[in-house]
Amino acid sequence: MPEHASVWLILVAVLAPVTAGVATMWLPRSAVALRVAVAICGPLTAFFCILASLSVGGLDRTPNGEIGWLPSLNINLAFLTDGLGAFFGLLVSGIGAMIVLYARGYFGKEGPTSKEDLARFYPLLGFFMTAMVGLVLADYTLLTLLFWEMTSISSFFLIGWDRYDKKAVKLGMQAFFTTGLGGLALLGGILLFGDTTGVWRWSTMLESLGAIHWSSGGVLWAFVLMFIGAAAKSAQWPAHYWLPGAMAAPTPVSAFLHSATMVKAGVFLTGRLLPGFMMVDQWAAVIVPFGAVTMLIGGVLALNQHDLKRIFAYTTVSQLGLLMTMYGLAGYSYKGAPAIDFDITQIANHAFYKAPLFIAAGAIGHVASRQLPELFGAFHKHKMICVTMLLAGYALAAGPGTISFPAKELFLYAVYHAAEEAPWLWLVMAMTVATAMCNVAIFIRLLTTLMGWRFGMKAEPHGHDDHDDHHHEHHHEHGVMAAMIWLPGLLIVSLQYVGGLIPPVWDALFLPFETNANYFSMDKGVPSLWYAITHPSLPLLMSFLAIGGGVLLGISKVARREHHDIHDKIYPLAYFLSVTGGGKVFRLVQTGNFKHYMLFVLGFFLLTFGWAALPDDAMRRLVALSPGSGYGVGLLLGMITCFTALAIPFTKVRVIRVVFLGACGFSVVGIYLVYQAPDLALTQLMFEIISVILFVIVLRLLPKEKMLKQALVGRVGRVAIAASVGLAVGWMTLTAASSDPEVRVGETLAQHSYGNYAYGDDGKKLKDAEGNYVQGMDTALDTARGAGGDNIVNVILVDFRALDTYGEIAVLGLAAIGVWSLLPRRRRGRPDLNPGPHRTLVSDGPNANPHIAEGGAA
Amino acid sequence: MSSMLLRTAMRLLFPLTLLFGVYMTIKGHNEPGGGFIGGLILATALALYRMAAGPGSLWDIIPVHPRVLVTVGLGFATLTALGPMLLGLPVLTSWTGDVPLPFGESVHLATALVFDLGVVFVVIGVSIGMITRLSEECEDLDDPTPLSDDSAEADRAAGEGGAA
Amino acid sequence: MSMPPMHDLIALLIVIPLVAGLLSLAVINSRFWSRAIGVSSIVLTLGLALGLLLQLTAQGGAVLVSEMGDWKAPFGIVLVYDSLSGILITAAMVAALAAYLHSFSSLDPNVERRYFHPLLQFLLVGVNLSFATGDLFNLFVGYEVMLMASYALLTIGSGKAQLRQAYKYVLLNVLAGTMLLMSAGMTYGMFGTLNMADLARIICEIEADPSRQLPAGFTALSVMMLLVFAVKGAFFPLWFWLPDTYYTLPIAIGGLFGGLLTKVGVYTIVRLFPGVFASDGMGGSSEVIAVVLAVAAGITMFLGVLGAVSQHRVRKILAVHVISQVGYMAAGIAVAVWVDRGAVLEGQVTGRTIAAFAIGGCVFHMVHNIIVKCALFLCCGLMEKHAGTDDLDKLGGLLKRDVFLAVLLFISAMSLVGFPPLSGFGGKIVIIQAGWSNLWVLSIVGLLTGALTLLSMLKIWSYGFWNPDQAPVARQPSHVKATNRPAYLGVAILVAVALFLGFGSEAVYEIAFNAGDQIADRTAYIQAVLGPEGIAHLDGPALADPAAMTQPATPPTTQPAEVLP
Amino acid sequence: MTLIVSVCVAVIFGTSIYLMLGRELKSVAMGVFLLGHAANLCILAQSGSPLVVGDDGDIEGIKRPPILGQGEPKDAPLNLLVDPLPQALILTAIVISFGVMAFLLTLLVKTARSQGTLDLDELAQNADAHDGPVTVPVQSEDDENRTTHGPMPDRGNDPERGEPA
Repeated sequence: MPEHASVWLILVAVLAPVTAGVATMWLPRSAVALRVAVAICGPLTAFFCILASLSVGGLDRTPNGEIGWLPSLNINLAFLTDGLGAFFGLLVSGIGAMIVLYARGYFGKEGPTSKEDLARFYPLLGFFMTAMVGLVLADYTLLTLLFWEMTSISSFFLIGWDRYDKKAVKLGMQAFFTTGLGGLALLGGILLFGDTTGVWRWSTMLESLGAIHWSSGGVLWAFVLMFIGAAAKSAQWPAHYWLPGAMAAPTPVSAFLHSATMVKAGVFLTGRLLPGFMMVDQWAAVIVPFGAVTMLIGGVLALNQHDLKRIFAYTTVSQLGLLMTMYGLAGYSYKGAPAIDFDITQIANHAFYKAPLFIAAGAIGHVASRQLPELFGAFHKHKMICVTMLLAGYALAAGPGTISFPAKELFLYAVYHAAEEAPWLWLVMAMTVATAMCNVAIFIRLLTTLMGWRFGMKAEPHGHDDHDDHHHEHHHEHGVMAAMIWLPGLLIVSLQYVGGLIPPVWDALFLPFETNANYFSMDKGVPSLWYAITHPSLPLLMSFLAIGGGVLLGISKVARREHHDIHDKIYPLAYFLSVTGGGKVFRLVQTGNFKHYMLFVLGFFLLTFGWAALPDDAMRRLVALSPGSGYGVGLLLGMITCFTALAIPFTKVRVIRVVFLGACGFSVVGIYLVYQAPDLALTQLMFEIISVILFVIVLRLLPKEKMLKQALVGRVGRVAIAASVGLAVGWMTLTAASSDPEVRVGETLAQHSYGNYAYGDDGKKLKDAEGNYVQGMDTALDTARGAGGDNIVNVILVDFRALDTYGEIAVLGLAAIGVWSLLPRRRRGRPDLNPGPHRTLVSDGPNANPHIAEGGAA
Repeated sequence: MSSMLLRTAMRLLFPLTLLFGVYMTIKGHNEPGGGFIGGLILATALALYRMAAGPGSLWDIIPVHPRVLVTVGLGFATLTALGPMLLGLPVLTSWTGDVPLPFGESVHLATALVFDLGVVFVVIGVSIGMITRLSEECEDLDDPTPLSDDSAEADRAAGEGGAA
Repeated sequence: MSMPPMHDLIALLIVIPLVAGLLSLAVINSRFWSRAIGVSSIVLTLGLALGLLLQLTAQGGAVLVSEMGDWKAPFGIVLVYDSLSGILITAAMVAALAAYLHSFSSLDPNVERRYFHPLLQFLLVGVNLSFATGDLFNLFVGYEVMLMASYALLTIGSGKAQLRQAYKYVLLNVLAGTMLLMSAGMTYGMFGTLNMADLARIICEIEADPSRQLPAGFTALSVMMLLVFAVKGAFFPLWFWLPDTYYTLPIAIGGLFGGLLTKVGVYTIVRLFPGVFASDGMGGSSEVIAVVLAVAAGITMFLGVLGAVSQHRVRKILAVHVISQVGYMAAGIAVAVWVDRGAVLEGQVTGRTIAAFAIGGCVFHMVHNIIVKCALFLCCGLMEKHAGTDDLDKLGGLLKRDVFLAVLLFISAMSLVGFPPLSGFGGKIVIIQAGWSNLWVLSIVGLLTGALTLLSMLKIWSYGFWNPDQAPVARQPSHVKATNRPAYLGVAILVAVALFLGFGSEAVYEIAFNAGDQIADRTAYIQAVLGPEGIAHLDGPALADPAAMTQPATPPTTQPAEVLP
Repeated sequence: MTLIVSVCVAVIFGTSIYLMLGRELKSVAMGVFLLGHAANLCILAQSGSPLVVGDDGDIEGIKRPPILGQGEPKDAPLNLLVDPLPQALILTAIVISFGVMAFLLTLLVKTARSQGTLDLDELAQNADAHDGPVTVPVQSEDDENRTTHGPMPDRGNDPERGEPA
């Protein structure tokens, strides 16, 4: 059956990259070409598997088969190859293949380090590609999350590529923590969504759009949480700081994860949510502001950088903001349809010029420098690299002739249309134009610097060079392999111009994937270059305004020196707060002083006990005086007990203390006698004796205590707490003891202690004619068996509840072992008589008297 | 403390106390008494004996490390626990019955007595072990000869406990 | 000589380690024999526990009961082995095995010969008894066995660092133990029984019958109980004994403690509270208990993880982390107590109640934590072997020294953080999802806690493994790997189990949810212990019909007890 | 009688708490010792009053001990026995608390020996001195130096480092 075939196909597509990547680990270090060959199999397999499954199942919104994995967690292996997913899958695997080649050129051939790097790089890359392909194709919401977190992990490892470089490590942590936080928000959102609607699959969501109550609070908050996740991943303001930081990673990674694919995961998720969640009223209100601000901030900051990678990182941020805004606009409608069109084209457009930009940046950093001011006139030395960079830069500037131009047009149209519904979007329009100007300006600066045209200004000494790719020696290869460092970029960027100059090709390639076909894309494809000219409109004016302004800005002196991004302080501050501040808070509780601990515990007890007991009026209506409280002996013994107990704290002489302790014990023995418990009395008596002996011995071993006068307040507090706790416990005892249960287990035990007999109503045993006791079968134990003893307590100990006694003697033995282990026999004489650890575990030592060898002497 | 008086007193009382302890243990199943009480009486007697006769004197009576007593006692208990299992009964199932004595009499016995015996051993071993160990520490205080302080060795031993 | 029925083998879970302890006391002078006995006892117990667990799971979550001394409940003591006890005992034994193996290479002989082997076995006796017993007072005894052994292990070797802190642990636990003793006694005074099933029966009957009322002071009693187990489980604000002591222990013992001991407290709360000591009946206590638990859970989670992040020694990070993880479990229980026990979970195909769902997640999280926490401690031990310290300032470059260890630690750390699909994920999402509908604050706190957990784990990883090697620290010669094979084996076992918990969690979840169902609705447990008629006169369809007597949940304990000739 | 015992429980428990709140471990230990008595009495009270009280509230006698004497007294009605179960529980409790007590005392000896004091505050200060709080300065892009310790003792002779002292 094709469905099931295709789910396996997709599974292969997902697993192929990591498999190939891991496979390279077993290749010999020297086999570089082979390594590349094996590694590239992964993305290619993925690419073609996805194509194949499309040819089988087509671009349908219904999942194709399912492989059970963790049903009780709502995680199964099912994949959704609709336009969005399939497009992303192809994008990732396609560019992935290019990156594999580029990495070969980037890390080079010679030198142990480069081989080392290549060997390390491909497995991680494969892991990431698997994660990414899975993320975009997963159908189960939680499966998406699973791959989502996998991408975070792989990006963490790739950013921390230069291990042993503290800064890179720190930046890796920053990125991981930020995206991880987002991931947790996403998790919360998914769970909340599933919990409120019962939807655990994207396909289910798409099918039951009408059924779901989109305006319910649960859905709203689920959406907010998920958007937080998406925003953190896609570097939306104010969480965008991690993306420029992520440039610590080697350039192939920046080109792949941090421009083309992973950072788009958030955009992708928004696209996934779009069909349903745009019915949430707050959709646009939540997304558009963040998107627009991000767009503008990214553009402006990009203008203020010198390091090429940082420049492009900030333009990425800006572009991501634009994409988010684009999806946000779908919350508004124009002519009855959501104001969104050609989202796939927008995404593809960005990928197709941003990856080449990074590739070129890495390449130029390889052979020359990555600081723009240092590259003055570099064009004449490194032609191909600069050509690649400039072609891509032109697309960045959305110049006519690239697909980027109509894309920007379409975006402006969308804003323009939506603005009719929500006038405040004119602001967004203005921000867009400003951003576009920044982009153009950046291109102009690239152009002028690389070509070496100076308009009355000279190259400045560049700031600190951070993360130059200097550790790679500038070895110059020749032949095709040398081209690997720019060729992939050129290939990718060429798509820009194909799309820009021959729109039908572009439509043929990408129109099928368009998930939001609303205006143009309904019938005709992307607007050609002429469309704009022939249909003059405000957006057109805007774009020309942007281009013109951008050129001026580019050649002007404005914002030419490097500025730091204030947001870089966010993570360190958060870290500081959680680590230091958190530690302070924690240490407020965990003071290390036992007295405080006691206070906490007792306070908790009093609080909860009071809360539980005081409202319990049944507890307050206690039998005022249980019968027989006037019993003389009892009263006397009770008074003695209380007196001796109370006396203990007030005696200063330790011996007398012990005496009182003993006296208290003996009076307790008396109480036992009143309660008709001879065994108890005897046992307690003996234990009293032994304990007192122990006390006397130990007191000799302890240092003399210094009489510490405690402050009056302290004393009063102590007394108050002690009194209230004692009161609580006593009260509790009385309550429990006076609630007389109808049936007590003890009675049955008494009955069966010797044998089981029938009892008359008078409670006496029944006798038959011969005067033998009648055996009763009618008791709870329904057996005539007895334990054959008259001393019920003893019988309980050794038979009915023998397990207690068993454990009890175990405790006793343990106590002794503990004492022996804690207090090993110290040996007379010089330590070097020590037999040493390896002779015996417990050595009795060279002691004259063998029996003082109590446990484990050293 | 170990005066002449105490020593003579002990010489007289000691056997009696031992007998009393044993008696208490045996009759425990039917009358006040039992393993704990019996064991404690014996332990107290032995402790007092040590106080009277001085360090090392106990070795003449119990020539084993108290550890052994504890092990044996728990072993007895374990036997009574596991015995029934061999017969397919739940753990700790006891058996009671009348055992005929040679003189035609018969005495009522229960396997629980074995359990009690184990209790006695444990109690004696524990009490004696602790008391002797601690009182030795006291005697070390009086003894002038230097001790190899164990704390250094202990810290090395617990080294990784401390590894910071 | 006949083979006892399967359900009577439960007792062996306690007797085997005890016998092993005695044997190793007997051969105390031979390290080889002590270790041999120890390993074989743990392996035997593990095998038995696992076998019984699979058996009862095959019967759809049966409840196995063994009547000690052949005296019927509630008159004698019963050992109960159901999904809850079973899965926990099994996990505990795995952790014990790993830690014990680790001790072979990490424990100093001077410490080892101070009765380490017997003490460890007795500790397991206590733990298993506490997990398996069905009697309240016997639970106290089990606790005491466990605690006594843990006191001795806590001070074993009596290093200065240990002795500086040990007294706090001992005193707080003694206080809690005494309170447990009293509350057990008072429970007898109130209900005339000590058997947990009997107790549950009585309380359920009162709950089912609006005319009857729970005895006066019931709420106060349950609060006292909660205090006791919260101390043992290290909830806020009763956790103090834990962070001060665990980092001082020899690492193998630290791993065992960190994995096991707190879970015993949590287990007891799960066993005793939902529906029993947190009852909805007249004069019931569920409101109070729910609020206390919820507040405690939230603060425990968050404050615990704050403490962990702020620490600067690996041992301390891990030790404090134990607390914040306990918070998750507490959250699960809080949800289960908070919601109406009948409420069914939205958006789940299975018609499982929220309470059962939350408890299931809690149980899963417990199992995960026993394994992973132990693994992390043991990894820390190996890091110390390499670096000679666990101070993050002095660590570094371990990735270069030992890739295998790095992999082990990273997997364990990410499992703790709960990255899907590793083991921490399963428990976390269930608890959070169960929380959303009613205690959403806890869910939020849980998510934040997850983030900070990630941060603390990243601290260990980055500073320990990635940062450049800190020169000044004296390094052991790097044949650590060769000399510590047992330690690596132990950690590897744990990590393998953790991976299984992650990727194969379906199998574990079946058991965990069985446990959840049986806690949320105690009928099966009660009938298994007291016999089918035990709860017959408690109305309700599931109970009234005689079919309930023959359902698999009642093991063949109702056969007439044979008397010896 | 129940009331009397409850009062005793209250007093003993309160006293022991008072002692445990003291600032010397020795007094805390005494508190623990008393704690055991309180617990035992509390359980004892649960076996109901040992007194046989007539309808008019005056005491007619005392219940019989839980021992079925041989022969004749076997006929005695069981409901006149005091409940034996709590007594058994207490017996177990006594033994256990004895064990705990003995260990605690030994621990005290050991602690005093290795720490040189039993004063809670001094002990806490010791602990702080040896692994003191950690202070972490803000990290920003610029400064490379990571977390630094606050006041720390000389690591060299710190027993916690594991060197033989």
